Amino acid sequence: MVDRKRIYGPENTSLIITEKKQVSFTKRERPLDNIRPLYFDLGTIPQASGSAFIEAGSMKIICAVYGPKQISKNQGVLNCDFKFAPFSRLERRGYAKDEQEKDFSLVLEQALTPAIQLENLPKSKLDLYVTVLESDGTFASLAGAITCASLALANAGIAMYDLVTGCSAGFIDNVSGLDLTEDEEYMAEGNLLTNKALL
Amino acid sequence: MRPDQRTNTSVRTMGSGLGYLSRADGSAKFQFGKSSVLCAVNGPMAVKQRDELMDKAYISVSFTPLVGKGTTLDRLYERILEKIATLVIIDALHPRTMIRISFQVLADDGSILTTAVNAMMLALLDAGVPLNSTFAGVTTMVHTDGRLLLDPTVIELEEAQSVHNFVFDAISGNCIATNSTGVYTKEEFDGSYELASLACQSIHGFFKAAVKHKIEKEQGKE
Amino acid sequence: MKVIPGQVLSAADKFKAGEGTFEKDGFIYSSLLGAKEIQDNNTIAVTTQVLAVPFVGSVVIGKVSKITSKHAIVQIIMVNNKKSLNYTGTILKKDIRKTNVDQLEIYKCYRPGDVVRCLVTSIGDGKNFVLSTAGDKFGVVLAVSVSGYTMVPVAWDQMVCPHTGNIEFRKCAKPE
Amino acid sequence: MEVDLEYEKTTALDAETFKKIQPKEYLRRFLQQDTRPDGRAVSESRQINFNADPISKCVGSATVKSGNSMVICGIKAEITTPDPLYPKQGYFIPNLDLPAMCNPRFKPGPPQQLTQSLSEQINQLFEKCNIFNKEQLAIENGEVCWILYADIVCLNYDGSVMDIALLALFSALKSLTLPLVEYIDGQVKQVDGYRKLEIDRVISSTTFCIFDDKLLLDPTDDEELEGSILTVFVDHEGLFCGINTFDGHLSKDKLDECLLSAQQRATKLIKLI
Repeated sequence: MVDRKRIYGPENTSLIITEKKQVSFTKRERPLDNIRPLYFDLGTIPQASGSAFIEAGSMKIICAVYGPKQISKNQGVLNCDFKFAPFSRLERRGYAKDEQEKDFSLVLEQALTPAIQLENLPKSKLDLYVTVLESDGTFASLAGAITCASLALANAGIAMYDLVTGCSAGFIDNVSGLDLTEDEEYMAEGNLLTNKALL
Repeated sequence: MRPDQRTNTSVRTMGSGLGYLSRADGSAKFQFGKSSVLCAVNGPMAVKQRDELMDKAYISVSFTPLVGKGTTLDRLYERILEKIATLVIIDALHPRTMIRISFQVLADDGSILTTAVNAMMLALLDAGVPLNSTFAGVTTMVHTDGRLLLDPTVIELEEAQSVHNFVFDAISGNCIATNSTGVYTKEEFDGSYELASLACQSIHGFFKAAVKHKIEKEQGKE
Repeated sequence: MKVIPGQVLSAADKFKAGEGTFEKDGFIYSSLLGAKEIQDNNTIAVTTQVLAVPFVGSVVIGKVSKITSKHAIVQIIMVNNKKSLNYTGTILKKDIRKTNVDQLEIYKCYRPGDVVRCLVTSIGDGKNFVLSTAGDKFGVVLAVSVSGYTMVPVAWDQMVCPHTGNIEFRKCAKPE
Repeated sequence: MEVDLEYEKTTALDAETFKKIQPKEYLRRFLQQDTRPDGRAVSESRQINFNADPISKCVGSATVKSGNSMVICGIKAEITTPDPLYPKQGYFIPNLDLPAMCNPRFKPGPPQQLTQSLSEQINQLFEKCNIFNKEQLAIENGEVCWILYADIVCLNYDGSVMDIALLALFSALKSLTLPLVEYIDGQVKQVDGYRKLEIDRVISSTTFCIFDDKLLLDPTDDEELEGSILTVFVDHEGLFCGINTFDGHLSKDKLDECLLSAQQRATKLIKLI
C-alpha cells in the first residue's frame, strides 16, 4: 500500500547482499557483565515539558514528555509512543508504526506507570514520545528507551517514586552477557529485558 | 506564436459560471481554456467542537484532483488556498462557525493552482461571505529558450525552466501569494511579476463582468 | 543540594515530609529532580520548576472562552502564579458571586476574551474543573471593550472604556 | 472621565501570562523597541551548529541546530528496479517528518497538511532544479538501480525548519558515500571501495516572517504563528529556486528587500555546508 501522504517511490526495495558477521562472546571487547558506556543529556528538546537524550556506543535515543494535559478521566494517565526513526536500523523502515513498536510502547507504559505519582495529576495525561535515532540491538534500544524516558519525566518535574532503569541481556551458546549489540542479538538464542526501580 | 495561436502575454479564454451547485451556499466554475475547476463554499455553519475557534470562523479547505485522492502536491495546493482564504475572509465576524471551501478539478490543462484561486474568488462572492478585498491569480513560466509565457498549458509546461504562480490583491495591488519552482534569475522573476500583475487586473475586470451578469440575470427574473 | 527521584533525604523521625517528597518505611525520599531545602527547621522539601496542575483550593487565572446562559468556560493559564498547560474550567451561574445569584445574567458578568481570577472548588465529574468567582478577590482582572481598548473598573460590577467612555458590565476582581 | 491610573500597575500581569493572553500585542511591544522576544535584532538570524555523520548506519547523515530548532537527516541506500520511463536513472525520495515529539501543536498519527506541504516543497526542488544527475544512481540499465531515501526528522520545531532541513539534507548529500557494487547473474554484490555523488546545485532557503510590515529574519515558532511566512530558495550561484508565500501582503519593494537579503544569507549558509 503506497502512502500518498508522503513522497513515495517504488514499492519493492531491498538491501544489497552482505554477509552477516559471525559473532560470539569470545570476541567481545567489553566484559560479559558490563554495559556500554553511557552519555546523558537533559532538556534536549526545549519545546517539551521535559526531555532527555541518551547515547550508548552507537545507540542514540531521544525522548520528550508533553503535558500534563487535560482529559476527562479523574486519575492521571501516561501515554507512551515508541518509534524507530526511518534510518535507525540497517533496513529503512516506514513511518507507520508496526507491531513491534506498538508492543514496545506498551512495555514502556507498563514499566513507567508504577513509578509515577499519578494521584498528584488529577484529570491529566502525560504524553511520552521516544524516538530511536540509531539502534544497536533491538532489546538494548528498548532498555535504553526506558532509562531515557524516566530521565525525561524527571526533567519535566513529574513527581515519581523512583527513577526506572532498563537493561537487556542474552545468551549465545549457553553463555549469558549483558547489553547485547545488534550483531550479538542476531546470534543470540534468547534475549531478556529487565527494568528496575530501586524501591 | 504559441501552439494555440496566442501571443506570449495573453491568457487563454476565460469562462465562468456562478451558482453552479444548487445545494451549496455559493459555487462557481472557472476556466482558463481547457483547465477548469469547480469550487463550492458552504457556511458559516455549525462546527465540530474539536475545530471550534472562540474568536473567529474555522476555515476548512479540501482540494480534490481529477483522479484519485490526491498526493502531497494537492496538500500543498490546499495549504496555499487555505492561507489565501484565511487572509481574505473577515473570519472575526463569524466566531465559532465553520466555512468550508471545496475544490474539484474538472479538467487539467496546466495552471491549475491559479484556476482554483480564481474559482475560489467567484465562489466566495457568490456565497456572500464577508471579504476584506478581492484577488485574482495567474501563472507565468519561463521557457528553456528564455521566452516569458503567460498562462501556460500542459504541453508548454513540459519545457519550462521555471514556473511562477502569483495571486494579487485587487485593492492594494500587492502580491498576496507566490509559489514558484525551477531555477531563475531576479530579472526573470521581475518580468513575471510585472506580467502577472497586469494580467490579474484584466482577470479582475472579467470577475466584475461575471458578477454583474449574474446580478442582472437575477434581477431580470424578479 | 541537587537530588534525584527516589533518593533518601532523611530519616522520617527527624523531619516532616514537605513538597516534592514522600515518606516510606521510616525514610523520606525525594520525588522530584531538584534542589533539597529545609523549611521552618523541621520540614524537608524538594523544589523545582514544575508545570502546575490545578487542585481544589488553587487560585487560577484564565481567559473566558465561551458563555452560555448557565455557565462560562474558562481556559486556565496560571495556577497559583505558576505556568500551567491548557486546562479548562467551568464557572456555574451560582458560583459567579455570593449574593443575589438569582437575578444575575452571565453576559453582564463575563464576556469571551476576559481574563478572570478564580478559585478551584472541585475537580468535577465531567471534563472540566469547577471554578468559582464568589468573593472580592475574584472576577475580571483584564477586559477589552467593544472598541478594543483595555477597560478600567469603576465599581464592583462596572468597567469603563478609557477611549469612548462607555460603561460595560463586568464582575470585577478587587485590585490587590 | 476620571481613570484610575494605579489600576494598570496593580493588575499588571507578568510577561509570561501576557504572552499567553495577547501574543500579538506581546510581540508588537518588543518590535516597537526594535528587538525581538529572544533578544535578537529584527534582521538577525540564529547561530547554526552542524554535526556531520551522527548516524553510522546511514550512507550519509547530518544534524543541524539553529537556536532551539533541530533536525536530523539520514540517507539510506537500497536497490530496486528503475522506472521503465527512465531506465538509466535511480530514485531520490526526500521526506520531512514533523513528529508529535517536536512541538506540542503536532498530533501523533499520519502527517498533517503542514508536513505534507513542506515535504512537497523539498521534492519540487529535486524535481525541477537539477540538483544532481540521477544517472549516477544507475547500477544496470533497466534492471537495477539505487534508491536513496532521505528522511529528515525534526527533533525540535522552533520555526524556520525549512532552512535547517535543507542545510541538513545537503550536508548529508555531500558526505554521502555509496558502496561500489557489481551486478552478476541478477544479483547485486558489494565490492571494496566507495564513491561520492556529484552535486551540481546546492540550495539553501531563508524564512522571513511578515508582521505589521516588519520583516523578521529566521522567525521562531511563536513569531511564525503571529505573522505570515515567506520562504526564499537560493542556490550557490545566487539564482533563485523558489519563492513561497501564501498569505503575505507584500509590496514589490518589500519583496525585493527579502530577495536581496535571502541572496546574501544564502552565500553565508552554503559556505557552512
